[in-house]
Amino acid sequence: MDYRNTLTTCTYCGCGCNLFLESLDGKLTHTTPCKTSPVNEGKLCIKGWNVHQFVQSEKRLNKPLLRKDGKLTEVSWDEALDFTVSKLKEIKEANGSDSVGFFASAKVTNEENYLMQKFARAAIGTNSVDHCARL
Amino acid sequence: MSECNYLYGNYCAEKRVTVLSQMLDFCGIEKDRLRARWVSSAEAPEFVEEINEFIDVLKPLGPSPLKKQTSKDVA
Amino acid sequence: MNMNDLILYEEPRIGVFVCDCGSNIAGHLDCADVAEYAKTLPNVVYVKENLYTCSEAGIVEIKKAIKGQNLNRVVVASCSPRTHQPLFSSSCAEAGLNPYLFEMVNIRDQCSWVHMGKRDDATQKAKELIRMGVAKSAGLEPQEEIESSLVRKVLVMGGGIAGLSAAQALADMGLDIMLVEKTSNFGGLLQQVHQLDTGGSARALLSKIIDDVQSRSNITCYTKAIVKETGGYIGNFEIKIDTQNGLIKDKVGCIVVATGAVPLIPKGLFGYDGETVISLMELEQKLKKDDLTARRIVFIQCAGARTKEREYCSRICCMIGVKNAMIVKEKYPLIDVRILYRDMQMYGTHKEQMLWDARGKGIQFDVYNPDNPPEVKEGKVSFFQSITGKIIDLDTDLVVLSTPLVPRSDAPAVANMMRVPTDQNGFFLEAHAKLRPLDFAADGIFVCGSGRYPATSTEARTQGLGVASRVAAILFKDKLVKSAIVAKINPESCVGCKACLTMCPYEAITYNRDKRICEINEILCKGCGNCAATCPSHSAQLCGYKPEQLLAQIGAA
Amino acid sequence: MIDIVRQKISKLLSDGSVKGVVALAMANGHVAPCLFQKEDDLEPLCLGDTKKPGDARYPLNKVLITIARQYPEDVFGVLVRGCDERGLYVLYRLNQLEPDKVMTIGIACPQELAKACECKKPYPDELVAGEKTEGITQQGVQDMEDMDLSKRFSFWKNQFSKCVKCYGCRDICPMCFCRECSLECEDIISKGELPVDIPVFHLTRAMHMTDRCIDCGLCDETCPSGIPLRLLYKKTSKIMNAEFGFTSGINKNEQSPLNLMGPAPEK
Repeated sequence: MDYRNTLTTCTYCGCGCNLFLESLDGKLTHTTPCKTSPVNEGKLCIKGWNVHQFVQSEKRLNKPLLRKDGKLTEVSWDEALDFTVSKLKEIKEANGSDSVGFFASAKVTNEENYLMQKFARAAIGTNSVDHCARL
Repeated sequence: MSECNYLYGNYCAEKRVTVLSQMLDFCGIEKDRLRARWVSSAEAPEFVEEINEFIDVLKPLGPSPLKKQTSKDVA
Repeated sequence: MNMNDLILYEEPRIGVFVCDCGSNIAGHLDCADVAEYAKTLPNVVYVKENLYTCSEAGIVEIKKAIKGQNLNRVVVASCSPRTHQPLFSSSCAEAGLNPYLFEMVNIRDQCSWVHMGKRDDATQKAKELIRMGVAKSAGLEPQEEIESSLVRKVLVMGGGIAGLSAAQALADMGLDIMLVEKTSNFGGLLQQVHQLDTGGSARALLSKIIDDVQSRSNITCYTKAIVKETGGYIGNFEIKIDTQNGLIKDKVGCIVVATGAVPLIPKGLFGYDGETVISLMELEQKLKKDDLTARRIVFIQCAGARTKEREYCSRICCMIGVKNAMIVKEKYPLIDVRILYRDMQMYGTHKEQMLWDARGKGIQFDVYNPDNPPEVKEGKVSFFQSITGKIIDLDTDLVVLSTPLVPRSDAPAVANMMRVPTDQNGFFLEAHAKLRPLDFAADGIFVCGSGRYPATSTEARTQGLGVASRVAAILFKDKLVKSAIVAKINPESCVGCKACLTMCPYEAITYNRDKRICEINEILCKGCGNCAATCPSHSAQLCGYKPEQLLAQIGAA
Repeated sequence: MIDIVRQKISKLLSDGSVKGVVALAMANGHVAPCLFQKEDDLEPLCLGDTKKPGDARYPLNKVLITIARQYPEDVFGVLVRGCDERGLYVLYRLNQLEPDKVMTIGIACPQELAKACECKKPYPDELVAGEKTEGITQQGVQDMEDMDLSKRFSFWKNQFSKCVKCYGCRDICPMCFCRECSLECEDIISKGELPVDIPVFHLTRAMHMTDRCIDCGLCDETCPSGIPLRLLYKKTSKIMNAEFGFTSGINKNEQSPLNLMGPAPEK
């Protein structure tokens, strides 16, 4: 019997609400807002209240998918990254740096987002960067 | 009251209506807008009388204060 | 996936049939205009106005349209669903459409009848009712009817004239009967009666029927026996009977309640003493024994009836009073007979005639006012005669009190055991006074005789025969087919809170310990929807009346 | 007080009468629900008091349901205040927990918390630690009733229109255990629209709370818009009491008048 509440930060937006992910025997069961957090003082929005759901969602992608013959097929990270690199290069060469845009996520850390924009500007050479973390 | 086709259905409904009408009142909605009466299918005149009486109660109250709400404010 | 489920994925194609009902509907609202309007409603692909939708021609129209127009929902706007829904939905079934995809709109009882003389308003309301019906029908789902087995055996409770008649008629049809009588003799109240209103002797009638019943090989008679327990459901009731030879357990398909009523003993009323002031039933005894010595008899009607304690009219006492008055007068023409009454309740042509005959025989009738009732003193009855405005004193040596029949003291226990209702007077309450007078709301249980309401022997006998035909209509089918309008509980979302369980008046819901959810016995379920109203997570839903269907209907209002 | 609670839990765990105890623990400056399973692990135990008494309360009954659904054969202890104990009684009635599988460690609330909650009974029947303080009369409901109708209407309309539909009131509520919720039934509540349907959304929930709300106040605390939900539910409780003589969670064998056939019971 392994019941625990793990304190973590909501990944949905930039507010940084603290919440507990409740788990029983390794499975997430509930989300509970942290009352002692100065950020959200025991409150959450609808997204925060349901973070435990997407983690375990059956619809969640665990492996990259690549469209082959019109069908999405599971592939290895190597294959997916190789494909992305070759395509990005191809597009950049054919249409220039500004033909590529980068869209980042609030579900990753600041550091990861920093890397993303760095990659966009330094490696590809575009300023077209946006994200969903502007709530 | 004891003549419900489903034995106790109307009693059960009555209890819920009792609570709901007072809750409406608490929220500032006239409780007279909600009414439960028991009229059998064989009592057409009673039914008509009941509805006419209800209309007489409703008319002075005017349209529901919530009705104007239909155009939703933008969040 | 079967054909039925496929319909759920099709666009609704709704056919609307507007019925004129001759002039019943068309006389008070504009059916043609209503039909035109129906054409404009969403998903409606076909509309037809009929003179009589329930006629042969009307039914053919529906069937033709289902096939020709490829309808997958049918709405009939006409009269009372109670009387005509079965006809229309079975017609849909005959044309190959699942009968549960039929919806009825009542534009007669709820529209033309209540808004007579307001043609425009009635037309407008009919349109609105149809709009609601159409909106609901779009969300209807096909249902499979529920089948179960039948035990071809009947329990008849009560060996009075009603129960005997029911048993006799059922035996004639070849069914097995268990006839249970609480006392040691069959015959019930009629054993105390001298002569029937139709002229014959009660004793002769009874002995003929009792002999016949006792001689039947397919009737098992139990006297001094009490039905202890009833369980199960239509077609498969489980019963326990406490008999002189011990407890008997058995299964029956239907139950007939013919437990009768008892005459009120008028203690404390009009100086009742059982000697010079007697009840009607005691007069019957006197007549039977032929020991009537009185020379001046006064009948007082409504003794203990239509009062504060007992508001109802017992209906048969006027006729019995007049009958006995006439018997007295015929046998002893010199006896002075007076009847003091409030209103004479002589229903039917035969009994109305009796009243005239009685007057012809010299029986005197006088009205009394309940606010100023007759007073019985020693050898005298005085009453206020409104026509003359005087107090009249009648010398008398026998006062007969016409008392009502009252429910048996054990009626509540029987009602409780069978889970059937009683009315405010304590008589058993039928499912519907006009449309289902011999049925209880609970399927497979029937009622006849004075347990339902005071009845004459002729009526009790007729009701007994009627009940037999109701039972036969069930037990002579190959299997029990039950309407699919029942509640279902979604096992996925049920949290087993048991709220529905305590709310089910038919005890159709049980708790499954292993799965920790509540489950419904569809045969017992009557589709009242109590569980659906109670369930906090709308896991319990009533087929054909799901929230989305009802809300679509309300939304269209 | 906490030492008595710790001793009690320790005893229950050491003599094997419970498999675990659901209570609160303090770790890294934060209070969280916790399942204590070993008698020598009780150091982080706390009662949910940080800046003010009871300001970090969590729906421990809800945690208990989660665990009990997975381990139906085991007996668990749970830390309860007056409201939590009432909640247990309601959950027994609604068949979500079995009374013989639950042992309570009851603590009384201090006067300050009782006042803030307008709690009618700020202590459990079975008290282990703390001193019983007197119940508080519910002035809030009375004040609202004393307002005139149109004032009440604008008050609630204003409150309800603040709702951001986070469903937090439901998610935190220890009395909400359904797998499917009527508030997510699209036929009743329109999906993805703000403001919510006034007053359908909040009244639907209030109606579901009529015979359940045990007045713990967690809904009020978790509402990001500060809607006085508790006041709404306090009113339902008041009606239930006035009409049917019913108070949810008042005793172990209670029956809700709404879940009984037939007319309302005699007052």
